[in-house]
Amino acid sequence: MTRFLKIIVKEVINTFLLVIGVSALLFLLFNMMPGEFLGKGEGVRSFLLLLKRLFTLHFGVSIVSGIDINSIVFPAFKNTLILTVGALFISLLLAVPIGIFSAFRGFKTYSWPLSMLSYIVSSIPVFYFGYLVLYLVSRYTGYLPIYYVQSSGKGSRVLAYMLPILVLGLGNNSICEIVRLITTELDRVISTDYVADSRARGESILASAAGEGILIPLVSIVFSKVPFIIGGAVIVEQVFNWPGMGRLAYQSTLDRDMPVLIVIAFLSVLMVRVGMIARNILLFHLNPREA
Amino acid sequence: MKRFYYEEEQVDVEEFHVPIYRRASVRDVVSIGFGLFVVAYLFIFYFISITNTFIQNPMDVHIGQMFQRPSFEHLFGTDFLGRDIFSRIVKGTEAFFVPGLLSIVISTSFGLLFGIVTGFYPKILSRIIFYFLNVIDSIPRLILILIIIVLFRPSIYLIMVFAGITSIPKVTVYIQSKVEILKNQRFIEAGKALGLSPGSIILKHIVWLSAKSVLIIHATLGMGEAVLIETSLSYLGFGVQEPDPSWGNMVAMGIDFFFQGRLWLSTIPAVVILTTIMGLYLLGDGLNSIYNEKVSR
Amino acid sequence: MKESEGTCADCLQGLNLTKYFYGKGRRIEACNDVSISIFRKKTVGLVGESGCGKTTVGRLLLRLINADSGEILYKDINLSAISEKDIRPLRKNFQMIFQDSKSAFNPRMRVFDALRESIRLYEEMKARELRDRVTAIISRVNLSRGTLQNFIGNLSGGELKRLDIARALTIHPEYLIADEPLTLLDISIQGQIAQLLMEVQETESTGILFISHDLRMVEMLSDTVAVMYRGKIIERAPKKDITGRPLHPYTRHLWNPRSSLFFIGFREGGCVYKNRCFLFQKKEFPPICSEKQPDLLEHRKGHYAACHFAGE
Amino acid sequence: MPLIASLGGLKVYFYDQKDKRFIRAVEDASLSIDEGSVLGLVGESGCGKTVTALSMMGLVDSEPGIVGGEFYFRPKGDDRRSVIHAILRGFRESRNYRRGELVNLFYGLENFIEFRHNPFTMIKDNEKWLRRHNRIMEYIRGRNISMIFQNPLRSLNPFTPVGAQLMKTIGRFNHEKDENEIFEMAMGLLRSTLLYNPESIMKMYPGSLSLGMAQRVIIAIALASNPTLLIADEPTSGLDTTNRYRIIDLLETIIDKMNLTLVLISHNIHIVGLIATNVAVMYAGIIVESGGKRDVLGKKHGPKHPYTRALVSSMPTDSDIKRGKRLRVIQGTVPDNKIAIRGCPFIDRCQYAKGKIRRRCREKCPDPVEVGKNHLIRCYLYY
Repeated sequence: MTRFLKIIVKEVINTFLLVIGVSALLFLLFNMMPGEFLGKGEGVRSFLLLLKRLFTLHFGVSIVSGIDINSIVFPAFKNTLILTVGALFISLLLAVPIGIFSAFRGFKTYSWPLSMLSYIVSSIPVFYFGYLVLYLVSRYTGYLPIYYVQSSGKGSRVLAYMLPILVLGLGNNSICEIVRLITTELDRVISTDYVADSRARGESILASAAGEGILIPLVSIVFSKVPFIIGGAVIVEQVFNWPGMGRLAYQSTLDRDMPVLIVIAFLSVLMVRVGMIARNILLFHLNPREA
Repeated sequence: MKRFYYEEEQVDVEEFHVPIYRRASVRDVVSIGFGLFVVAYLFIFYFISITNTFIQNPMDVHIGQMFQRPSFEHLFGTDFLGRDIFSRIVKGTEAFFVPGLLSIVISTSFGLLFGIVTGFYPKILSRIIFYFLNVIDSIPRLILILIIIVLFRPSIYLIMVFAGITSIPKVTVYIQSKVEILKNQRFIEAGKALGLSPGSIILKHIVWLSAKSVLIIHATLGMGEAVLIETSLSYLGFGVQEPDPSWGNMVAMGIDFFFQGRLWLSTIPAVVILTTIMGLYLLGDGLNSIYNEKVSR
Repeated sequence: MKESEGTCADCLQGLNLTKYFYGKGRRIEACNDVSISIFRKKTVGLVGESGCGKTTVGRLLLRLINADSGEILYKDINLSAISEKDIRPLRKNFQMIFQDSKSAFNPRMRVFDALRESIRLYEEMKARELRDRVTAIISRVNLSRGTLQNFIGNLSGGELKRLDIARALTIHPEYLIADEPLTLLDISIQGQIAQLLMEVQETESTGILFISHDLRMVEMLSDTVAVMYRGKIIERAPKKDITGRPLHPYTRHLWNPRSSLFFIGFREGGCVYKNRCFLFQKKEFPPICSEKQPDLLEHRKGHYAACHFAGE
Repeated sequence: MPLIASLGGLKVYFYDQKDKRFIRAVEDASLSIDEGSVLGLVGESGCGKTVTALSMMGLVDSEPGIVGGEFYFRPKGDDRRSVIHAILRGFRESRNYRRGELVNLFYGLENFIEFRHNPFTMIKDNEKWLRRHNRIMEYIRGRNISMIFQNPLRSLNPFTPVGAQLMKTIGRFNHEKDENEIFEMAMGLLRSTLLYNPESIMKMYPGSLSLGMAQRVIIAIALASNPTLLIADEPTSGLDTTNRYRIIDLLETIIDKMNLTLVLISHNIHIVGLIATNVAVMYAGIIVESGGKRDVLGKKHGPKHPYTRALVSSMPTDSDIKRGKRLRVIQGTVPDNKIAIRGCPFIDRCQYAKGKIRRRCREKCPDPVEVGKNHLIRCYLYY
């Protein structure tokens, strides 16, 4: 058990250092900006001030637009979190079966169209895909499932939640990458000796190959896709008018509101790092020989 | 009963020899063929838009001919201002082609450099390099680009420089794992025993023979990402502004007419984006399976 | 008297080589105080269980890894003293054949490029002459001409081993260190490769260090045999003596391995082999064995053994 | 001694999509294994001995796989849901099967295959046959036949501790036992394979085992389901001399203690000669000679197949070394298994294929001829 704790401690320290590094990078960019914004202050003192505000999580008021950052960022963070986790779940739900199916079936009659479909779906540009889905849904069900549109019927409320998650999960080429990784890893593991050996003892192929073939690649790729999914969220939130961090970032980019952007970057880095910690812990659990 | 049919080629025994070149499987041929087709039309479009030899000028407006069906004269029909969609798509490649190449060059060269350095000198130096790479890696790419847009109001070139920088960690990890595997292979030691200088071992064996495949695959995937970034940005309105065409903002403009039932205005650029990205990914995938296949046989 | 190798003009000599590896928090003595020398036209067999450090000795002689102490003499140049850059031209004279030939070549290269690379390193020659040279060498190790264009990844085990020898032949080395060349091959191919090595020794008059744990092949091929146990050479003698009248108990055990094996327990210090030595038990654990590490003394003409009770 | 298994005319082909050619892994292998005996299967690499073992275990699933022959085997049939019912369900017709009789595990193979000539074509409905064959073999694998693979370190799942894998296999074959009973059986098995500290080994991961230890663990796992037939594929190839002989002693004690039948596959005649009761020599997919150990590997000048004679003479014995005789080497290489060989595969490496006999050798591969008491040789020398 001690090794487990050691890993967690190591990861937390690593995250702490990285977050400081990120805020230093943001601060540097902030200073390089052409100087017509106030509140830049000079050198290290203002950097420490920025760090204090970031780490104590109350970000004060944005100098540029005068809105209280805390009140708008946290609900947005909650929504983006839902969107990201949902999208991850959806792409897993679809990619893993296709991956296993095409690994076992190999390149025969059935598996070819399926993996081609996953390629096509994940190559559709996310913004078009969003509108397409919106158009189709509104033509057939009659409501326009935009988050704030008070259209009639309970259904649109649920749909308004589900659609952006579905679109972000399917698009943003996460599915085709997971399918390709699982297919190659599973192929490699199935041809190893220890799977043949366990088959000789009567275990099924999937049971003996699942450990290294599916679980480990899955864990390592899913959590490393978090930054890409947050990136994709910026666009999906814009399409579906979903009140997340992405849309907030888009708004503050339009009216040049740098402090809000820094806070958003800080929170998304936190999300990514939490994902990384979970990934390393799970990987250690699955593959204890490493440490 | 006729499900599996195996037929043996007639060949006379003497001259039969194992074919040295490896015939790629059907799947590789299809994906590489489609990929090359995509790369070809990208180059052609770019060449046309540079030399400005358009049949229909993408910029001039014909109020009379709005929303025309695809006809011989306008291959993809005309948009809401009567401008020819096909030539606008051709001009749209100009927006991401050179910046894309720029981002690939940056990410590949620095990735290769850092990959080899961390691969061969694992101790402190690689820990520092990996720290900085992790810093860059943990910021979502699009948010970093938004920040840069706010700070510098950049052109697409600077955006692509930063896009290149953000994909350096991916290449570094690729190269480092390759170096890690090759380092304890015997032929590095054999090279040293033969008397090859360490520099030539690294350059010839690792970079040229083994890492070349990884870099080419990354280049195709990198170009695909560059297309995605440019189109998303111009959809959000930060990339290429309205009169000049970019696939992203063509889709954005088409959305307004989407719900009036005129779908094809934004569908055509979206389909072009789709084929480009898919083509580049399939090219990378096909090359990947051919290069690895040759070693593993 | 401490056995001294006696420096001679044309031989590759390693004197008192010691090398430590640091793994899992403790220091492993790969080889300590090992001296061995290879003579032109002669084969020296190095035998020992796996993990006794015989591969490390091979690498030390070629200076692929640097010894912690001891020197390597080659034509009165102390190889361990000179820098990496100066040794590179000298590497032409001593080459290595690897146990696992599959990873001794870059699988992406073609056979022709592999050989051209080693030739062009030391001689400048035009393309035509180069091609004749390569085809000559290829036919000498009886590989078919067709394999020249083939990728190394497609070759079989036997062919790869021949290519390894061909690569060494391209630069006519004076000494050849064969690190377990035959273990991964089939019996009939083992015979052919052994025959090829003997041919090479005759024509090129190269000295071969034949490292292996397969006693039969070592006896067949080598002129003098050195037996190694846990990093120390415990016996060295011409072939007839070592098969006929082995002095060291471990060599006797090696020659008929079915003999019963026992393990007295783990006591450090003194002779390395005492924990498994039947002499040590038969003579009721003599104290000298557990204190003093026996030196390699010359008990008979050219027959050295490191045991206090050698020959009983 | 009664037969426990007999393989008749096994033919295993693989199909290379790229060159559109058949890889003839096993051309015609027939073996008969007596109860409690040790059959040594000797041959160079690439002669198809591993594929023969895999087809006995039913693990050949790359297409088209097993295309000919029959494999008669006497299943244990002692447990409640006995093996027989499973096999019967597979055959539907053979209701009159009595317990303890030999059963053909490749039953009904011929009505899934159709051969045509010039060009040589084969139509095999692999899916149906494989599905049914797997259903039958799932009962046979582990319960009746178990197999040890070549590289011990690679045949253990690197992500689960050794003990867990052992107990899982034990648990699979005796459901009624509870947790610590299985733990006891596992410890007993590990001790029976001469491992000194079973407790610590149970917790270790395969990565940190030495080669010798890993091989013993593999043997323990193979014996967990107390099979009647154990197939060991090159158990000693990865080890060095002292370890090698210890593993051979271990196998010998296990065969006596658990009255097991062993099929020992190796390319090293010396090792097989130590414990085998009868020996089969395989070359290019064909069993060229099979019989008692003394006849096949014994006296040099008895009737022998040219290939066996060359193999035996190429292994230097102590007397050769003392007299310093030069090494006798078989020239040439194994024929490429992509080309169909009409005559005897050993023809261009055989010193006896001269003059009149050579014509017969080239036309047709000789059928096995009975030379001594169940000593079969496939060579025209003894017609």
